[in-house]
Amino acid sequence: MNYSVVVEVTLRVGIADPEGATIERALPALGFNGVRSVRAGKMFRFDIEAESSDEALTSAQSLAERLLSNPVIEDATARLVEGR
Amino acid sequence: MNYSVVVEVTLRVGIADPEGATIERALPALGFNGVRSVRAGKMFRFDIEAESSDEALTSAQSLAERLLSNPVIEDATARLVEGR
Amino acid sequence: MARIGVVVFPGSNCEYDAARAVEELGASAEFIFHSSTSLGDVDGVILPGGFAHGDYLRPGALARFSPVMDAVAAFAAEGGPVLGICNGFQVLTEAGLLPGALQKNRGLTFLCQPTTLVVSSTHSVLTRAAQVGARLVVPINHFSGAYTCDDTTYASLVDHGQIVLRYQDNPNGSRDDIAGVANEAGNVVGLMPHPERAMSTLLGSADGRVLLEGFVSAREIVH
Amino acid sequence: MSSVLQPLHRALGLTDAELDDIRQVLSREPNPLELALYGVMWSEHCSYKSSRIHLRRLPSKGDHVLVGPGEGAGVIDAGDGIGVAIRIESHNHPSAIEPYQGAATGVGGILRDVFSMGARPLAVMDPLFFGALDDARNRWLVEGVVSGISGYGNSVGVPTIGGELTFDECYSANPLVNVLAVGALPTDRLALGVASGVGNYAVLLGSSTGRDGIGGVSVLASAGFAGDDGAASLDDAKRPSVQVGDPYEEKRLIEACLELLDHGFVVGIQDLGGAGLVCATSETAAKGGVGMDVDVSAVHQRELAMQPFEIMTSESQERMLAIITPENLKSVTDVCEKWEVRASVVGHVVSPTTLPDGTSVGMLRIRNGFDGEVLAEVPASSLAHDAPLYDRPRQRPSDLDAVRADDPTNDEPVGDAATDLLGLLLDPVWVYRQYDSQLFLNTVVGPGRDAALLRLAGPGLPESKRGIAISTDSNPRWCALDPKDGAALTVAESVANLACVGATAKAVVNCLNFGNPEHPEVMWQLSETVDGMVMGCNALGLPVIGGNVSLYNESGGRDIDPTPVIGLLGVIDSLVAPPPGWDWNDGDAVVLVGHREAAGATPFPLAGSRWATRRGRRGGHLAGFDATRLVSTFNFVTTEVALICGGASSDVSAVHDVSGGGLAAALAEMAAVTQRGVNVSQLEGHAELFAEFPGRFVVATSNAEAFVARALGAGVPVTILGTVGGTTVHLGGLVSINVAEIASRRGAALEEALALN
Ligand SMILES: Nc1ncnc2c1ncn2[C@@H]1O[C@H](COP(=O)(O)OP(=O)(O)O)[C@@H](O)[C@H]1O
Ligand SMILES: [Mg+2]
Repeated sequence: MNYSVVVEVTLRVGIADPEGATIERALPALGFNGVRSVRAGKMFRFDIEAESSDEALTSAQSLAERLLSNPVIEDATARLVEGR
Repeated sequence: MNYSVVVEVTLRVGIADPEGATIERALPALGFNGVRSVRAGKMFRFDIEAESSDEALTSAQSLAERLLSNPVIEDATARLVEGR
Repeated sequence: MARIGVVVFPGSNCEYDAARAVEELGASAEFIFHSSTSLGDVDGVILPGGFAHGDYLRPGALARFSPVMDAVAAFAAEGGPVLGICNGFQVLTEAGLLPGALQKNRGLTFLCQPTTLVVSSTHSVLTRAAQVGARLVVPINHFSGAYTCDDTTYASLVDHGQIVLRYQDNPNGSRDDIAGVANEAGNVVGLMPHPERAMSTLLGSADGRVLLEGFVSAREIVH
Repeated sequence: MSSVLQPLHRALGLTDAELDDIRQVLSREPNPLELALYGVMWSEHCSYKSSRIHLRRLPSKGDHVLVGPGEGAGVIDAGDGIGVAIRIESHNHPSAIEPYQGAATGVGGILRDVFSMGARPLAVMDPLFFGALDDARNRWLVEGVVSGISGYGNSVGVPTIGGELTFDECYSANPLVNVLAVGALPTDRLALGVASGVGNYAVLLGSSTGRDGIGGVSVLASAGFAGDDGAASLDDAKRPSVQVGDPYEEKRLIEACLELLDHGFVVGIQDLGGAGLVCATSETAAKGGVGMDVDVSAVHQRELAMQPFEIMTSESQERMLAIITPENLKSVTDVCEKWEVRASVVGHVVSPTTLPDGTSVGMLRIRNGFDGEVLAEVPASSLAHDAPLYDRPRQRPSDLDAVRADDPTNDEPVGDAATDLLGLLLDPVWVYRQYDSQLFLNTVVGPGRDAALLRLAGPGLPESKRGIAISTDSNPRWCALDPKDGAALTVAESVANLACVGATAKAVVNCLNFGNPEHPEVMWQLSETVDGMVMGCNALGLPVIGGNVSLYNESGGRDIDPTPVIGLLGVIDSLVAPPPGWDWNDGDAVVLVGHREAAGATPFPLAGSRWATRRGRRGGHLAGFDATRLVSTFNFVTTEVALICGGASSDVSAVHDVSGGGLAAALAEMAAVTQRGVNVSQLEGHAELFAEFPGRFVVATSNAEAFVARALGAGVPVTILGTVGGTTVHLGGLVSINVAEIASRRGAALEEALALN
């Protein structure tokens, strides 16, 4: 079966996020107030062949941790989603 | 009230995604099989002050479209999430 | 004459420059394509700058899986001199051959500019011929050069003299101004600045020579 | 998007008369696919139909010209068996809607032009023009364009070594993003975009083909081939015309193509640029006088259900077309596999077809399978070379005399010169430090000085101690007042920049950025500009070996000021030491080299100067173009600097030409970078401080007597201005500013304007 997966990669707590900080600083000048704690991350979508949804999720999580993120600075979570 | 938001920014359908394509090409050599249609995107998390969840979502969506993405090539969707 | 292998990933672009610098120092340079599973008979290996595999995903993330990297790891384990310059440094951290990670520059822009480096330790194949405290003008050329690591790793780097080069004026937000680090044994080194671009006053600086001179002759010493 | 019903040919951008021409060529009605092919190939962008009759006037010959206009890039013989290829192009409109990708794909496109000649790309330059930075959208454009050039250029591994940065309201919402590339080749690797050899294959190399950049032609999608009412609805909203660049693919494509050429596996090669596959196949076939069968089903497609017109006109990036012999196919695919570059045979070179009247013509046949149905069949040359040429109406602007009469040179009161000077200074370092400017270990002078200077070396090139120098220059303020003299003076300004690094100018490329050609004033400006380039290039002995025209640049319904960008390539025979640069020393005498006063009626014209423009004053008369003066001054300065680069010792310690911001800016820039002041005693008032006209240089020398004697010996007038020293810039009692303040204001100006700090 084919499963659709979304992987979210975020910086680990405690790791500086200059991109998020830059966006946050720029917001008031653009008329957006009351926005805080901006964190920037990455996202991947893909389809994966597997026997079951459990197997799909396990492979996707392994892909997320071993390749799509760098564990020294990032956390990654995979989740299954409905076809796009 | 304070709402937690996640914004996902993805390339519009039909727009080339060289990063996704390169990752996909590399996967078999890395021992990951059966993965297809890889698309790379961006993700942002932030907190927003608003009177209601509707208002929070509306501002977040506007921020996503006006600042976090270029609608010419990207789609952006904001959604509210439980506090982190 | 020392033989230095220069690894070429698809997307590498400083391989010719690294080879030219090595040859100017009287050593010979050989390109080793990333698909190769052996390094051949070399006295040292350089992972040059550039954008291996387009830097897609993260700098170095895909390159670390290239077949040649197993050979590089084995060579490093035997004490062979390994030098990662810029993108090569990123590949070495992704491959786990050096601790830490390189994040986007603090200013979120690519930076190509001269920097002044301070030699912090000579316990490495790169800095062995330099003097502690020496100031060297060497250019940087990167987007993701901010060195990052957790506190435990940092403490251990300090304890073992693994921080080999620091910036005098931190350009990118690196932790503790770190420009280059070595492994504990000192035979694997990575740095973001480009010593091969500082080989001649015609191009602005010759301060990179002392670093690369030390590196190309390192094998004799290690053995 | 609006839905307009109109005949298909018009929806495809063809006029009724053009449709008649097509019927004439084919002796029948074109089918919709054929119409689409003509629509893109006869567009202004591909056919230069409005500008070609003017461009023909440009001089393009020279003993050292190996390839003139008409190929991917012009090539000169630089000596030592090395050819240097150069080309400039615009990517204005794509950059206006997606600045990052617009600029990035501009870099990618120009590089393909250069390596399609067999040259390894060695350098990029990026002349950029934006609206005023008090507007947030313009700031977004600046950041996006610069990061796009940086993102693509650095990753593909070609240094960006200079450019231009101009801000003016006329570019608001319509930025100009021009990109110039230079490459070098062993002269025996020179390749041309010609198909020859019946039976040979056309191989498509590189990226898969998607629906990118189909733009105008997408009307066919809604028209449908079945529709027989001849009408189409314009609905392109669903078809993204934005192209995304992939520098990693391009890098592998460069390596693969150069390796193929090194082995001699390629008969001819051409890049896929505007109009994609139809352009590359029809041009190579037309140049070779052969026919070509193209199998659309053989094209590697990125998206499902692509139509033949989409495959033929797609502008997907990072693709090349190589013509090879069948025997070499295996070797070619082996090289491509090594570099992970896709290669598919999409065309066969076929004999020309003999027409009933006995003449023969190479036909471009689009088929579905090489033995399959013929979907389109048209003479290749009719697409590539036979677009109609228009001599569009020209009209001198009716208000030009009034504008010229309103000369700021005599404005009173003049205000505080020190404040004016500080307001004029802007260091573009924020832009160019984002570019790798050093790759290949050739960059002797990088961005930030007068011209870039490179060692002439690179992988695979014969040894040489020569260098090449490159400068890009433009002055829309001058050209708005007088496009002819303005263009000639711009060429002179470029030569002056090269003189500062000791290089002798060898060849010009140009990018003509203009407004709407259907406006007679714009066509007048274009024609005058070409005449000015002819005047300037002839006077200075320079062939024009390539160029590009970008029309329909409008902002808020107003045409942009005429913006010809000159790219100038020069050679220095011996480069073993750096040129003096701007680094003057305490105690040096500061000498103005060249005629102190401008040619013409006004000694210190402020017309078109930055000083006047900042005050909203855009009228007046330019300095005249006096070739004799310019040539002797340029030759003298070039010789002085070239000796230093060749290793000779000299009393000259610094050289800078007087350009934007005038003499005051030149002196202030030298003071800022060296942190050393200067004392200039007598000056003819603020006009002499801020007047802009080429042909003057600021030279610092440790031996004024000897230097002046050499200048006078060469027939070049000089004026001793003053002495280097102290921490203040004193200019004739008009300006007295601390050097540190100059440096910090100049250094911070751009980031402040971009609201980055
Ligand atoms: N967009 C840019 N990209 C790279 N370099 C630039 C850019 N704009 C300006 N520069 C560099 O800054 C310097 C000053 O430019 P400019 O004022 O146009 O010089 P000049 O007046 O001598 O022609 C030049 O070296 C130029 O190459
Ligand atoms: Mg200049």
